[in-house]
Amino acid sequence: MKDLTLDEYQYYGRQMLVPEFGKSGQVKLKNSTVAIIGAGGLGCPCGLYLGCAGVGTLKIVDFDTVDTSNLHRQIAHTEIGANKAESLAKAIKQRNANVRALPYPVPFAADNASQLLEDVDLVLDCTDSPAIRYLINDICYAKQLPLISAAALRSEGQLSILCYPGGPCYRCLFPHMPAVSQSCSDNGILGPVVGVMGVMQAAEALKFLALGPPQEVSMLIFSLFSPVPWRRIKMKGKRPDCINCGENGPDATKLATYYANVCDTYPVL
Amino acid sequence: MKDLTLDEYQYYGRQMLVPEFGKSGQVKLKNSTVAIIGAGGLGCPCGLYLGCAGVGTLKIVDFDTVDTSNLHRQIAHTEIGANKAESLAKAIKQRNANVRALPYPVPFAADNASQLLEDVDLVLDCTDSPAIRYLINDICYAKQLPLISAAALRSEGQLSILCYPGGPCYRCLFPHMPAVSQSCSDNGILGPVVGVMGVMQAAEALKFLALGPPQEVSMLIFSLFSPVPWRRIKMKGKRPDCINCGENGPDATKLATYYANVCDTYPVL
Amino acid sequence: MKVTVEVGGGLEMIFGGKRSQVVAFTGGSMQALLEYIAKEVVEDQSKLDVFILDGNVRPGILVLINDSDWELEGELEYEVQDGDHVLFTSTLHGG
Amino acid sequence: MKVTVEVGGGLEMIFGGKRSQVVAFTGGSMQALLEYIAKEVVEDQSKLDVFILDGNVRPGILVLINDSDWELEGELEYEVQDGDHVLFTSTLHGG
Ligand SMILES: [Zn+2]
Ligand SMILES: [Zn+2]
Repeated sequence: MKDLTLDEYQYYGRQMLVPEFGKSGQVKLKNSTVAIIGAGGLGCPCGLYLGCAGVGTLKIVDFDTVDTSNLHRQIAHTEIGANKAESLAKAIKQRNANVRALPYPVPFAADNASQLLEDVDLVLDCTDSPAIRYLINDICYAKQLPLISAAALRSEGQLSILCYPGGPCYRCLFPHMPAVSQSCSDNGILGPVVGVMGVMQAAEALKFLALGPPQEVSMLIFSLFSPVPWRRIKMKGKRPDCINCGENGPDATKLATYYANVCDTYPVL
Repeated sequence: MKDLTLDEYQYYGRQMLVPEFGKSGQVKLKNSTVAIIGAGGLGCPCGLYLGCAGVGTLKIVDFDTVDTSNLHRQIAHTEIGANKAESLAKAIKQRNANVRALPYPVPFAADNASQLLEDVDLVLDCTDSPAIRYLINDICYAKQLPLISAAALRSEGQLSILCYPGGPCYRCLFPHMPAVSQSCSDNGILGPVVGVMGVMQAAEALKFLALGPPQEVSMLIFSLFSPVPWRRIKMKGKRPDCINCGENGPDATKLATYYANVCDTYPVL
Repeated sequence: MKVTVEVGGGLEMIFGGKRSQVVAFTGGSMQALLEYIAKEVVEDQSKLDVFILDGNVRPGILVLINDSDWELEGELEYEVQDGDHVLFTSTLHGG
Repeated sequence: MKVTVEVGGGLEMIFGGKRSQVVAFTGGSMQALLEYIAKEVVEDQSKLDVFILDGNVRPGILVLINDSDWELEGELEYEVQDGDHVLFTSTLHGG
């Protein structure tokens, strides 16, 4: 592993003072590559905090461009019409020249998913579509890449850690694809709600990279207007009959049916 | 109250779709003035999210300048040596021209505290020092200004809502000033930890401005390395013997002793 | 017995916007609680099918009993206890 | 009985870095639990005074029983129950 430079000691000094994290955590961050799929309401704060915290290489994938209606929550962007992956990468570089922030201004899709995740240590799902969420999950399981998945809508959020050795996949937790999907554009979102989920995703990523996978299968749920805004839910682990990671391995027929229905093509592994 | 412009409808459209918030919440935000004391690890994300969410006027108070060792967590800043209040105000203006972000590059102190909080509807304590935290509290109680106080250190954070009508003050919850104070500079802090507390503070501010004070006295505590990272703690309400807001009103002698010991001067009300 | 019923993920819309309420339940299994909620607690009966389908919770809705997935607790057979907290919410996909 | 003892705010340093552990407690009041923790659970006895002062929890340390401030539960007189979660943490001031 590459050691820290003098500049990096100065930059990250306050983090290395945290006992559980320390210098060893900082060196692990420096030597890690994290993929951020989606540079929107989740990806912006998540990418900024991970870039500033010192993740050595960030791959940022987003094909979309910045619209006025994004600005209230996508706090890394300042320019209407810019590609979101490029805009977020630029914002990270402005703040921390010690890390590499690599923009991929392409759609994350079945035919390039596996290639985009080459040499990656951890994947962060910051997307806004259920079809892509299942695709990211299936690729992560196939490539044995841990996945931190966050989502937000209106005044609520959810976060789970998946696909680490022995852990469940997204399909284990959520076997039923919803009939009707609800996006932030159509159903609304409060800026600080998706923001807090994106920063939590960065916090969990930092913990994962420094200390490894969680001991228990759980999901964090957030609801700003609930009397108890945060809950940590104990979840069932791997589902033996999961069509992706179950006891009999990926069920090619069922997955093919799934992809035929929701994606253009079956993922290339 | 001033209504929204056409530009604002476009900018804030996704927030107004959230049922509990709606157009009435957005209009209340536009007509509110919020003071952010401290533009560091808490103030940066808190200010960015509140500015982008559409709080009409933000007063940002910070005398400090940006140092390399701040950048890992103070994500609004990009320029070493800049004043933090000015840097945060500039970052907000870059993102949302609909709001006023007013920097006050002065120390928040006993002799200017009351004046800095003129015409303010809500105060956010984003500071890094216990003495200033008690000062902010005493002024907020005296001026009947609600206060949202957040704090973070190492891998943990705390947040409480104070000084609203009938609610407790900071001294009710924490009557004992610590003998030894621990700052982020000396004891370390993980970027996403203070980040998540700052965004939560913005989320609570948005809820407070749109829907009013909480029904129950509680404190949110966050601990990244705890098995249950977020807990919402039920707290005792107003303390009848509080030296600030207790049954007999502010105890001038005890407060004077306090200020003589920790501040240069007694606050000017 | 008293049971706290909390809903989220959009389901609050058929509960008159109420996210959390304490209901008086005569006791029984989750199956019985579901029937009680569907009949007595849901306010917009015309949209009951976003919550209940064929006598069970609609696929895609998470059921959490005292901060545990109900699959860990026996699902419909779980015997509801006084003071339980039951939360129904949808999987979110936005970002 | 089994009691989960969680510590934070820097106190974990005298508990050998352990933030959360289940301890076997013979039962009694919070006063008795405090004595037990001070004697049997704290690992760095040389720094016990950052936690316990004059037989009570040091001023400035928050004591939370099952997610409630212990002032709501009777403080030292609270009768500890099997399965209780007790959290000791410090007030934070950083930002
Ligand atoms: Zn699976
Ligand atoms: Zn008070």
